Amino acid sequence: MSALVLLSVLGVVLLYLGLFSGRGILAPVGILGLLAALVLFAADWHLESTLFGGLVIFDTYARSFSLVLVVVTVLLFLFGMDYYAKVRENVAEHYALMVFSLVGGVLICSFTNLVMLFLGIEILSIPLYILAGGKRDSFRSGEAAFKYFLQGAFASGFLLMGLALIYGATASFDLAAIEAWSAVTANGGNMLFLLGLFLTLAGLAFKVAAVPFHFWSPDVYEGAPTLITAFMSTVVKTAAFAAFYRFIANIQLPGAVENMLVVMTLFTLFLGNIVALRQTQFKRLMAYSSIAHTGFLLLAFLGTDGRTPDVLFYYLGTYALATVGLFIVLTLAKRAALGDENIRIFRGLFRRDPWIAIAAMLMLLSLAGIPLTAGFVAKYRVFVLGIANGFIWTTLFAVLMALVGIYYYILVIREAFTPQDQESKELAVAPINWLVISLCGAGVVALGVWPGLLRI
Amino acid sequence: MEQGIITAIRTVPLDHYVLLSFLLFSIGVAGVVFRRNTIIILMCVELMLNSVNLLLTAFSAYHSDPRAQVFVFFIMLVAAAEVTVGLSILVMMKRNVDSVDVNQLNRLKG
Amino acid sequence: MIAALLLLIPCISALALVILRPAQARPIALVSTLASLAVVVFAWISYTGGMVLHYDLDWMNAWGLRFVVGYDGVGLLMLILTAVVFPFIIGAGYGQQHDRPAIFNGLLLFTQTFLFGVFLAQNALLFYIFYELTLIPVFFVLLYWGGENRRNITVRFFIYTLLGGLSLLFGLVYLLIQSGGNGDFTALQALNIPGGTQVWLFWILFLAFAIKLPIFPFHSWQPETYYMAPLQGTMVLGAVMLKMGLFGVYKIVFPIVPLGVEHWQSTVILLALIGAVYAGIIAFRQSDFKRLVAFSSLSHVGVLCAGLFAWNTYGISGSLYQAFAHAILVVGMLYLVGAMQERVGSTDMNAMGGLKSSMPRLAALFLLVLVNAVALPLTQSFVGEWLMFAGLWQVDGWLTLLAVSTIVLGAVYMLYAYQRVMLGPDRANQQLPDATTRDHLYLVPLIAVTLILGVHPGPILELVDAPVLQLLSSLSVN
Amino acid sequence: MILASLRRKLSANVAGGLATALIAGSFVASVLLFMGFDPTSGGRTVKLLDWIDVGGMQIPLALRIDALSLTMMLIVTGIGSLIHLYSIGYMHDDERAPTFFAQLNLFSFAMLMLVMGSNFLITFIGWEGVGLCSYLLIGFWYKTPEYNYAARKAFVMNRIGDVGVVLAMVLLFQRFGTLEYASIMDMASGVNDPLLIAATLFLFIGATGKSAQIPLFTWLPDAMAGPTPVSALIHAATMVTAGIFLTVRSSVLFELAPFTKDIILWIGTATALLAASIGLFQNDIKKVLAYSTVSQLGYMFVALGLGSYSAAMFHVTTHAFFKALLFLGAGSVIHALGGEQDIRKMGGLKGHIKITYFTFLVGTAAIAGLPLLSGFFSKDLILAFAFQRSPVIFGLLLFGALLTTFYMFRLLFLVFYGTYRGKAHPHESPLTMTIPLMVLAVLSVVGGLLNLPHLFGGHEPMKHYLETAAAGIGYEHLELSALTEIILMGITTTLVGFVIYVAYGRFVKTTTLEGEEATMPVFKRLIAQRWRIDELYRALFEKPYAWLSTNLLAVAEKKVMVPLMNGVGDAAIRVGDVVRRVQTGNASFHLLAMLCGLILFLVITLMSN
Amino acid sequence: MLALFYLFAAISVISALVVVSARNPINSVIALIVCFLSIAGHYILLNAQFLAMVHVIVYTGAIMVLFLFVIMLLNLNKATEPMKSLATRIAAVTAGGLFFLTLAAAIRNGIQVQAANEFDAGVGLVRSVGHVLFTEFLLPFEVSSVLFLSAIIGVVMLAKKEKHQAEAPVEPLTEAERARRTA
Repeated sequence: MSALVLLSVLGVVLLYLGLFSGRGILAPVGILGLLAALVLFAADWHLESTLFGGLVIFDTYARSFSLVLVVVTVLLFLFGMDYYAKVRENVAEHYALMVFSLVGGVLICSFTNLVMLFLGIEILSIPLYILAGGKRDSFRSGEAAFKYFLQGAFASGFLLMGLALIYGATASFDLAAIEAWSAVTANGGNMLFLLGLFLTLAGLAFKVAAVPFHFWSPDVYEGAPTLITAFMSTVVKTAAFAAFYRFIANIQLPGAVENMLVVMTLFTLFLGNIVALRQTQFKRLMAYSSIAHTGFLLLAFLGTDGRTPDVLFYYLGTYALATVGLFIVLTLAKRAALGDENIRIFRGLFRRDPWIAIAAMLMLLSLAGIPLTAGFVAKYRVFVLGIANGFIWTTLFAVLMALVGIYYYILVIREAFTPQDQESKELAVAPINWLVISLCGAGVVALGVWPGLLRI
Repeated sequence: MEQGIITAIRTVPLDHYVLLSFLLFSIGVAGVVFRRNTIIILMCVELMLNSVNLLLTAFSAYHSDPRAQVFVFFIMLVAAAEVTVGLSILVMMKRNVDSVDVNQLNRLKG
Repeated sequence: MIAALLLLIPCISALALVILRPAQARPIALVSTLASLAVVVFAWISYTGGMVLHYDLDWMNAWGLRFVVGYDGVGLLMLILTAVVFPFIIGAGYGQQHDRPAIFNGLLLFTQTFLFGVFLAQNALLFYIFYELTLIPVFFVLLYWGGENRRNITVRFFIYTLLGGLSLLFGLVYLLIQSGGNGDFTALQALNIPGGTQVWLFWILFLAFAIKLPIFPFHSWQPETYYMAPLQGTMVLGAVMLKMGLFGVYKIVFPIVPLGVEHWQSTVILLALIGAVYAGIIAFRQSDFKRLVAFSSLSHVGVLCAGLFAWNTYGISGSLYQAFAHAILVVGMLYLVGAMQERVGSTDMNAMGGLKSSMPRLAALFLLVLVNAVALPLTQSFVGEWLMFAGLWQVDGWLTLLAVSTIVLGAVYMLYAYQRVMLGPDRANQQLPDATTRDHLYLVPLIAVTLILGVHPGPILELVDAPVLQLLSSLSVN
Repeated sequence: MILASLRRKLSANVAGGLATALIAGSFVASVLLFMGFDPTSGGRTVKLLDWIDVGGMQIPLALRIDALSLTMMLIVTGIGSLIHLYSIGYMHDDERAPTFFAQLNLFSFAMLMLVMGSNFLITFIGWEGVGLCSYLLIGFWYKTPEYNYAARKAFVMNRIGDVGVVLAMVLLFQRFGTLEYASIMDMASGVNDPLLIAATLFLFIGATGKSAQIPLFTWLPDAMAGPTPVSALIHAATMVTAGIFLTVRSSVLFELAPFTKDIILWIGTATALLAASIGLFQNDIKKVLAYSTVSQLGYMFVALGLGSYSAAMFHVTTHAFFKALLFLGAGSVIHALGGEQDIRKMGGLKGHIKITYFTFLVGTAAIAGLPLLSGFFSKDLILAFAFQRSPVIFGLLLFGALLTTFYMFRLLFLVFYGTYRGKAHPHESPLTMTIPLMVLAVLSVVGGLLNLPHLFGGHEPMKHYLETAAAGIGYEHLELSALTEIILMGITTTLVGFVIYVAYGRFVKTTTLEGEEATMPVFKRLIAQRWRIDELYRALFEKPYAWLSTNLLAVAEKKVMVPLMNGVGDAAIRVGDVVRRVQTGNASFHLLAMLCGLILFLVITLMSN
Repeated sequence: MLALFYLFAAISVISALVVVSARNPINSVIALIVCFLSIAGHYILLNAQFLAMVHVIVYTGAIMVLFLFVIMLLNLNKATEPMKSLATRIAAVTAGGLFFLTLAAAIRNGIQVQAANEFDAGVGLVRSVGHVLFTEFLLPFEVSSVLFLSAIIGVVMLAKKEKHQAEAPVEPLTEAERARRTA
């Protein structure tokens, strides 16, 4: 809890620092603050406590996810040191907004009350609407911000309607009460509850970019500044999934809603992977692949299995690790290619900088789910859950789609390991970036070999 | 007096409120999809939120539970924040493309 | 100890090569493979039968993945095969010019590590992990050192192979759930899966191996990949990696879905043999030496697979034995391809012909390799083929007829190839060097292995005999 | 044993001598074995090592010494020694002579393996081995593409036969669980199983390949591309008799399958006649002999088909003598003329190369079946058996014999009589070549004694000897009266004499040379063109095969299989392209699409509730 | 009572339709204000007096004014908006209509809601609402400051024209917000 306060204060402190002193110390202060928050989270590890009259609970689940969120944010701040080195405007605001968004993320990892869920999501999202438009002079950035905002607000409307209907049926916002209510009421018998559940899930599905609520994701990923894209695809996604699962974990889902989830999983898997096949812009590719990963994660939701949170946690953590690293590599290559984002900018990466290329390869392989990387273990566990919960055909489809996924990741690897046609500029790798990339690259392998390191 | 209020509330069946709310919500939804002027789209979003507020208040009255009203209060808060951000994004957009037409925003695609 | 050594020797050497990039990469790699060979030979000598288990470490026990390694006779045979073939594969590099030899050899050694892993694994998921891992170094070998159009072909190969791999993973996960989360082969083999399930599960599991081998309708990646790959890459693919397919069928498909095998047996045999005949016919008119080897390998593999699926002692033993012969053969043939390419500058047979005049010794060596290819008696291949035919006959006479017809087809295209490469009138001003010491050092041991094991196949057959009998008897009990 | 020393030896110029010494040594060894062998013991099996031993299949690498294998060993090593000796002279100028001898020795090894094997699989080792050596030796002069083609053709046709043998072995193994001759023959006695018909038919297919019978005979004339000693050893005396040998070896099985025997009989007859007819108009000295070999092999198969195995073996032996003699003689002629093989360019050579002429004359007389020569006895025995079976077959065979006589004497007359029509200066061959000729001539004359029939005071020693080895030989009985036999011999002899006279008139007195093929009458041209069987085969098999090969690659592989594989991937990508269009980039369209999706899902949910 | 409900309902629905269909944004704003007022009427009908007040103040008084302000600022007060293509409009209206129909169809058999508590006339009063807000829902209340802070930063960041002008307003607003938060 104190961590939450610390984080809120941290954002304000960063804003002040932006006014008074140089930009140089922003990131270090931010990182220090985050690390302090990390310590605070870790300090009362395994200490369950319900706070504020049962609005939030920092149980192991919430704490683990919060920890991942903070760690990833630290990595992103490290990246930011280089990323913002040449930017003059609004750096402090960017950092502060990220921290605020993180607060929202932490809140939705730990909510036990629908009011908190709603507020947390808004706190998570509103800074992001702004951050997506962070490059004020860039048309693409503006478009991204607007699309994100518009669709986000639209989806919020559905989410709210859902929450209202659930309240109408159960007369409570408290998760435990709703669970209890759902346990004693006949499945799907209550139409208000069913509709409410449906609309709430739709609103949450929007946040995790599940089909058909994914439309914002490719455009926003592409238009937003790279650092923000990385933030969205890691911190935001992780938090949103944590909230999603927290919401449905103990509610007795009516069969109809479960069917809906299955169909959504299938759609998401299909669209994300298939459309990614033809992407040439790396960020867009990552957006669609992120949709695809949403599909795999949704698969883990189906059915009830005590292992789901662990799988979710591992999957999201390793996914975030690989994604952060890749976005940094993208930034480096993009700089060398004068702002181009096509995947061909990776061409000859192995010749230009073997170590970066190998790290990038490891991260891509991890996303693709090749053995001995974390991505494999993650996918494997998802498949186990899928089949164990009886969704054999859905899992088979997911396996097929995993193959499609491998294809587009492999295309990127292929570029990196093909000698370039013409001379392109050398990569200028700042030591801090090198460090983060290496950490991520080594991380996905280490977690792939010792999966036990990352668990709730 | 109390009895009067109860009668007043109970004479209007809850279904009516739910339906009215759905109707307003749907109109808002249709408007969001229907209009090109972003500022009107924003207004339609407000309409959606308000229909939710109405619904919550109705439930609150039927459940005699003030929490829903508190939630409405928070929704208003968020709506205000959202509108501010939305309008400022709109201003930025107007500055960039000199238009508030949603269809102008179509460069990111595929 | 043996398992650890087998996994560590190539792996450490590979890491050393990739990280340190010494100038003398090839000798180091060669020494490493020879050391592995020594370890395997030691294992062979000290093998007394049964299952030798080495390690049983906790990994992800909760998820069915345990680090259990060991080998039985068949596994040992595969280890021997890998260990014997790899020095040759590395050695073949002496004729080749490579960009970044250290990394190249390092990747080859990684492949060897993972191959050992595949043959050692006693846990289905561990098997799967190694099985997929072998692809990674090969992928880079193909992508970086491959020939024309390598970018597309490599990706196609990778994806196609993974299609099978993922299907296998799905099947294994399914089985794992059935066995209550224990992924060891012993546990999976003890499952009694209902016949109806086995019928579809068979293809889920077999698809990976069908593509890896490859058998008929799944083969289309193979010729182009073999052709495009660098010589040593083709050797790895053809000599060892394809054997993973056979091993997988033996280790996973047979014991776990016997009813499925029973149901699909004749289909698979038919497909395999159609492929064998199909490839054999195509090989006849191939004008490129390397492609010809690719198609001939395809043809041989068809028979191998058919023999395996004869599903009796003779068929399985013959197929496994022939797997060894085929590995030696592929390496030998490809080395010759390389030797020719070195001299003539291309693998196109139209550019060859009449070479015997200037290189009689190499022609003689070629002929000796070829003798194995057409499975003349007293070569390794003959023993294998004879056993497979004997096994196949017990299944179906007509299929045997189809299988046996490949020995005619083989003779046709092999001799035609020999003629086109070596025989015929002298070509003007071709003073090409005859077989060098290196060529002799390379080919003579290969030929010796072929002949010795052709005359005295006992040691290898002994290894195979007991496990196969055990497998078959356990099935008949069930 | 002796075989170890016969392993492939490579040496320098002394290779010839060494090789000859080796094979002569093995001949001596064979003779010693023969001496020390007690026919009544029925044979010995010597196990060298376990070969294949897996899951109930035990196939040892073992040799069997009995009457049959000893007979063959004597032929192989004896004639082999002579031919080796001959080759020293013949191959004197060739720079690859050591290779030649090595391959020749390897052949001898394989052939011995073939005849000595104690089970089918060992025989098969030799069976394939001789095929390989035959391939190597036919294509010995590898620079000529036609020779290579001939070599390949020989090997492939043999291989087609081998398929039969493999299938037969598989079948027999399946039925009897072993491949040992002795065990199978024991078990097979009295078994009546249609399986045996199949097995014997398969064996016979193998035999047709190796022994050049219809339909697999066309390789043998082409095989004359090899050096002449090779033709003599492999393609006349030894390898081609492997089919006969195998049949005799498994005579018990054949006795149980009368259907197969009938097939053999008819195919043998047809081959004998067909080949003999072709021999009439050939102009290449070696080709004439080759067709004559095919024809004679046909006779042997007739004998087998008639169940008279000893007659077949007898004919094998005598044929080995005189055909080797003829081939070596032909080689000597070719040698004398510096490589000329066209008989139209020879003539009048009897003055130039006397020894060759004389020995050749003996050979020709023997093959024509002039009385008291070896061929007379062996062929007559077969004719007698044929008569016993059916006069029709007898008639056909007699006609064949007459044809043989005609073309052999045509050959003799055209080569040695008349005037010399060539350019090169003929010279007699060296001693190493003439000594074998003389030895073989003697053998050709006296070879008949080996199995002298009762009629001439003998008691068929060879038959009785062989009976100890192959039980099937015991079944045969010639039950013709002495008078019939004498009449038959009389008829034969008279007709042969008449034919010789005709040939003499035609070729010595007037020296009629055949004109160009184009000027011949249709039927004659057809025969001169070997019934166009090669062309038929080419059109029926080779061309379609090449077409198939080309098109399988061009159409099936490149147009179907590969596109199929790529097509799946392309289809996925194309689907991706289509689906991708949903992401139009238009914000309100996205909202609409989202809404539609939501409604769709809502409907799904409500429907499934 | 029912009559009142229908009256307000009719007003809100009609004005909502006007919002959606009006060409001129100003008309939309006016219609929306009417709509909000009618909703406030519903609140009073539902005995939520405090909420009705807040609603009028926040929405009609602040948010709608903000809208008007922006419309005037950006000079959007003309019916300049080109309408979408007919197909899109039909699709949009159909989709909206369908959505309503599905929702309505879902509850066609009536809704089963059981009143959770005994009736309490004071539920909608400031005392009751405020009590819940500052005890049970204190955290969200506090946390919403973060939300506002973000929104404010956003407004400043996005809407400011020039860097020099922009920096000034950041400070006081932030201060004000912090003051609110600590309160």
